Amino acid sequence: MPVLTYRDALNDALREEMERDPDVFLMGEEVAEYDGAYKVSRGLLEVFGDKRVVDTPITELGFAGLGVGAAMAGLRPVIEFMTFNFALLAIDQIVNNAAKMSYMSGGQFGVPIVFRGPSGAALQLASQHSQSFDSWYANVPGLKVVAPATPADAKGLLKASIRDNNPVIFLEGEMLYNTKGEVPDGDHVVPLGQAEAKREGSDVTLVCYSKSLIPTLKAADTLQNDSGISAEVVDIRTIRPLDTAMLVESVRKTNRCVIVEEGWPFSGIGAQLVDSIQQEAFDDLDAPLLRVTGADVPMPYNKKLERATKPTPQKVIDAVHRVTYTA
Amino acid sequence: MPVLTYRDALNDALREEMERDPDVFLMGEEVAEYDGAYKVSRGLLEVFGDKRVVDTPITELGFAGLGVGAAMAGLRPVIEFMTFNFALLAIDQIVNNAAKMSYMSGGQFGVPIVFRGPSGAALQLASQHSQSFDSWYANVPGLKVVAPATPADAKGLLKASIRDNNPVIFLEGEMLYNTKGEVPDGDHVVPLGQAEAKREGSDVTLVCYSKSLIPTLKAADTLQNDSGISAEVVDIRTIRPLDTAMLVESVRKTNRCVIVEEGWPFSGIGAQLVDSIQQEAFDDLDAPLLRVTGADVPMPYNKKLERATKPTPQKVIDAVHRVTYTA
Amino acid sequence: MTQVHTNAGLDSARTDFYRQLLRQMLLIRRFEEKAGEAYALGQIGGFCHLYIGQEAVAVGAIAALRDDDYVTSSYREHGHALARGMSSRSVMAELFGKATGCSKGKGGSMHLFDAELNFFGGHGIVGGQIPIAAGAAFAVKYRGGDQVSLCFFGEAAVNIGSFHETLNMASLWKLPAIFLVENNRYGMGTALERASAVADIAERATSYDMDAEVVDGMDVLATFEAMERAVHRARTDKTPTLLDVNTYRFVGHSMSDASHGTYRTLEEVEENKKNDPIGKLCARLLDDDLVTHKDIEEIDAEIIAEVEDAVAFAESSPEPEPEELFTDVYKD
Amino acid sequence: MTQVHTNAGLDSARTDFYRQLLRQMLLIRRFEEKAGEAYALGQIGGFCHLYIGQEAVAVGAIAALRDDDYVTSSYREHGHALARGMSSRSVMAELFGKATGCSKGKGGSMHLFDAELNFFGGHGIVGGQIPIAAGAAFAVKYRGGDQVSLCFFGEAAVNIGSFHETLNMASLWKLPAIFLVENNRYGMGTALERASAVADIAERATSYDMDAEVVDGMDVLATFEAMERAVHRARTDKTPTLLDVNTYRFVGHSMSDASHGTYRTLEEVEENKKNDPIGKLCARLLDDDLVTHKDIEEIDAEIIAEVEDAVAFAESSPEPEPEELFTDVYKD
Ligand SMILES: Cc1ncc(C[n+]2csc(CCOP(=O)(O)OP(=O)(O)O)c2C)c(N)n1
Ligand SMILES: Cc1ncc(C[n+]2csc(CCOP(=O)(O)OP(=O)(O)O)c2C)c(N)n1
Ligand SMILES: [Mg+2]
Ligand SMILES: [Mg+2]
Repeated sequence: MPVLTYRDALNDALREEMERDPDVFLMGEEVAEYDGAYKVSRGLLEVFGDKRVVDTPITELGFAGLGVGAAMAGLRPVIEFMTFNFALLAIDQIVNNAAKMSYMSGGQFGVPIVFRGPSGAALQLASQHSQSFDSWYANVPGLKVVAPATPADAKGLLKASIRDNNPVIFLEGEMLYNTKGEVPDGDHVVPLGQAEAKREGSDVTLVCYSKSLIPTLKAADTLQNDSGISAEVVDIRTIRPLDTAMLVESVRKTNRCVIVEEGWPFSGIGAQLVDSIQQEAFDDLDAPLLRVTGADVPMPYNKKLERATKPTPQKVIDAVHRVTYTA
Repeated sequence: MPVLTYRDALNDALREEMERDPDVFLMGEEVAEYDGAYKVSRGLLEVFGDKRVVDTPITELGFAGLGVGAAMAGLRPVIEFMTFNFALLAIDQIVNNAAKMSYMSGGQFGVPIVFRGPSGAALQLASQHSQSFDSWYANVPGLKVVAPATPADAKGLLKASIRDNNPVIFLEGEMLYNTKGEVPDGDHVVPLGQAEAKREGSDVTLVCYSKSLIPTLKAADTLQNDSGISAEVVDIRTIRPLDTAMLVESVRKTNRCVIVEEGWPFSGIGAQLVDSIQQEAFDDLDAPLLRVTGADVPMPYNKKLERATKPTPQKVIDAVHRVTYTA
Repeated sequence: MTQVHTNAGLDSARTDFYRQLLRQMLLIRRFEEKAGEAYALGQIGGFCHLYIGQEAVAVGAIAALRDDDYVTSSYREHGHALARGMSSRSVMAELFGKATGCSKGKGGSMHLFDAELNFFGGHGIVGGQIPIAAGAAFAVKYRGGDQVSLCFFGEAAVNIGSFHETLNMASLWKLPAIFLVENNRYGMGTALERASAVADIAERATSYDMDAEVVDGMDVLATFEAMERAVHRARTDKTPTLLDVNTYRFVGHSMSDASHGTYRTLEEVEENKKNDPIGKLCARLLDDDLVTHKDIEEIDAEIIAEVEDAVAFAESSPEPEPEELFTDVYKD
Repeated sequence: MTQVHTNAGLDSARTDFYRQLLRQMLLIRRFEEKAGEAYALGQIGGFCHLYIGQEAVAVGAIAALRDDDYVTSSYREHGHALARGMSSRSVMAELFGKATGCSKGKGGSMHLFDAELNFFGGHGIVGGQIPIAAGAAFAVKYRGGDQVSLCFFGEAAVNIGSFHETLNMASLWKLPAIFLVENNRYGMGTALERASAVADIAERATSYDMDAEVVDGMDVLATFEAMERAVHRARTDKTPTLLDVNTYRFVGHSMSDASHGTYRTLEEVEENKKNDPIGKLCARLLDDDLVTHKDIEEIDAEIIAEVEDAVAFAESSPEPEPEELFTDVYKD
């Protein structure tokens, strides 16, 4: 299998879907002539022209809503937010129009649209540019929410998202764009709604998604080597719809669970996972479910402080020792 | 004690705080000449004039941001959103500016501002006008989130919110405006961050806030009368900061808990309560924590369907029977 | 800008067309009167924003469209839905929240939709529908089609960000869109002058280098003619237009708002009622002997019957099944 | 609109003032050059937007303000902070993320603040600072004061909703605000003409019935004079102004963007550098014998020393204590 970066995997997915379906187009700030602020759309303007790769003014609310209308008229827009921090300005269109159009029209209008871009913290971008609103989108019926961690999932899930007939929030990791991994050849599509065990294990279940897979896998290795603790690492991949069945199955096996996410703790994704798991696997739990999250503060600029906010292998390891009472 | 409606209690709080502090002003759509869309600001224009009771154009993003700037300059704005559904258009100013100004300025600038208005569903307002984003605001460090259920709490918490030196999201219940209750005389202030047991009990803890207090109390009475189950009803009142200590204390006593909220389930307020409680009281729990939430759908217009989405006493009772294994 | 009135005398060859306009305006008027009654009886719930007084705007504007053009509106859209050709049965049933309503009873008064007629709704957030209409225009251009996209919104919506962002994109990209401001002078209880730094809405077009016209929205023919010019620009020249259509709502903002008292006087309302768009068209048609009083009575009788049938249909229609609560959240 | 140049010959009585302007522009230039070096060395992280080429705008504009006026800016605000009188030490230390920085190392390059100087930041969301500046102006009016509130933002920000919503309120309520567009012709890689339906930014004022002026932002005195007129309108007539100040950034959008290649040519950049605002002021002062080459060298030497001291200070300053992570989230 070819080895690609997460960025190139996304680029391939966009290119292949645009080749496959003339109704698919990409719109956003700097996506065309500049090849995208993070170069995810590199080369697409040349191939597809400025009709299908469209640079916009800085008007998130406007072009998000324009995308919704274009989708109602039968196109399949892929709307890039330079980062999801800026999508706050467009969230009325996402929540009140994209997510509700099918329901409030009695099923007459679908909105096949993908809103994509980097979400979460990068490096030292400070408080207004380092946020994860993943749990906000996942809160909303009518939306699907996807957050791939690997190049293969990035490609396969983006293709599935573009083919989906519903609005999909596609959360990319800016820190993942340069990461490499094997990507299956051909029309590689990963269905939405399926978690994947990125590592098998028997003593504890570690749940994560997107960037948090990296410290979680590191922690799992260290736990194996240093303490002989066998951790199963489950990457949920799609946040909504959530693959609860697989999570419960894993916890039924391990009886212990630690959830890792980059976002803020209060009512984060992990809070829902705790709720879903304890409801279904209460009697199988040998310890409370613990969470490793981003610190409950706006993101500081200083590098050391920023690092202290993020989930690290050590924080995951400490949590595992607590749930396995091996601390 | 005088009996007031929730609406008049809020009106009294506004009037008294504006009398007490000349820097407090009220701004929003229709708050002045129209006395407020829901008449919460009735009569304030007459008393304080149009300098301090300000009608705005329909520009939520603009006047929310203007309020933040005015607060940085030393005023204490109370910004009314006609409903919190429209605050989605202003949420960038709330999250990126109001919530972060103190932190990103190294503590130089505070933003003493209250964003208030009705939140959640009323009657048959359909999907765009019947939403609770309570968990979104509670997710954000830098914000405080308050949601009173009774006239006394409405008055006491609004006064505390206006006096607080931080941005406060003050969520009112449109369906509560006409409800009546005793309100202590004089300068009645309820500190933020304190839950209150609205009913004592020993067999199960029912947690709720705002409107959901009503079906929860009804359920508690029925459980007592029909099944002899003694339910303690805890109204959290302030969502952030959350009075976890009191919740845990109650659950330690009852060993069972059901959480009731009007919002959507995924990563809602209840999900965080489940997480906080099971972390601290895991060994005291005799059953999984169950949640009664709004249905996981956009709000339908049809009255019967709408009613079916909402928490009802019966849904609470059924959940209690499950956690007490008396079903 | 000076307001464009219709000077053209009536053309007897177009009598059927004039009667059609009259018929549609009367239908909307009678429909809304009934809706008001049904609301008072509790058969309709939630927010209900009647269109009484503004009929000439929807009817005159939509008459200039082709069947395959797009129409998007606000929560005050009963009139637009009917003028677009949605049946009074499906609209009334929707207001009643019945399964036979255009949106299966899930949308209600503020969310009327009809995919067959390219009627894009029915939107409750002020200004929220403006970029959606531009999106339909974008799709037309994308596909090289020649349809136009017409967007209705109130004058208070011009102050909101989405108006500004959308008109800039529409002009920049030459989208076949028509932004029609129904300028009834009030946004809820707020007079235009208290909310907008510029009272002349058409002035706003300068910021986007967009064509604009001020139109007498109480004159259905003037509205039709101005729309024909805007449609030509969109369909042929591929450029958008901003129309400032002056009108007046004879009733309150919604069923919970009094028609006068707080923010406007009884005198003002009565004065404007003298300018009733239906009365005006009737008078002109009678003057030119294109209809008789009897004709008008017949048309009105037909319409009253149609509206009563719509109410009977709505009353007798079933509620949505309980399972409907969970359908349509996602498309397969 | 025609652009206002300064025709007034230099007034020798104001030599100290001219030297002060020169000094400030040079300080910003040298400071930014050092910041660029420090970024290359990894001493500064994140996004870093340099102000090189635009110095005359911040310096000329802020020179027209009083100490108790308000200044709010975007993420490209190093120059505004220095022109406002923030010490190069506190600004450089902030870029280094040190505890001695103006924002304790928590804000960084995009979030410089100084409460003492009414410097309201330092904002990273395009257009987000515009209503904030209007809020300061609202507070001035509320208290019956006579300060003015100056807001800097780029030309690409005029397309966003908050610009539109805020200018309407500012004009409607007669707020003492000055909205200064730093028109450097590009928003990141997008040329003004590709994003804005109207290239003449001042035209936008028509929609708000607001005074506007087009200003040569490469001429510090022209900028100062236009600002004096705007300040007079705000302080005395209590009306807001929109200033379209034409300038150019000689460097990339941020440290990760090349100064030329993708969206503008080397020729274009070089052509504009001939119009260097610092060089231009020096030339005029020399022509009129108000400074000598030696004076300029001395000023420059002083400034280089000041900036080196700022870097040394930043380097030797401590990192924030780990506990600082959790302070300042809330005020007591
Ligand atoms: C963003 C937003 N803010 C506030 C409201 C509440 N609201 C509904 S209609 C309305 C007035 C709109 O007036 P206008 O645009 O002139 O339309 P009209 O009702 O006169 O037809 C307001 C403030 C809303 N629906 N959306
Ligand atoms: C709402 C929002 N969208 C996008 C961005 C990303 N971004 C940062 S600066 C910039 C260009 C702004 O250009 P302009 O307003 O002309 O200011 P300049 O950088 O030229 O000084 C963009 C798109 C942002 N910060 N905020
Ligand atoms: Mg109106
Ligand atoms: Mg620029």
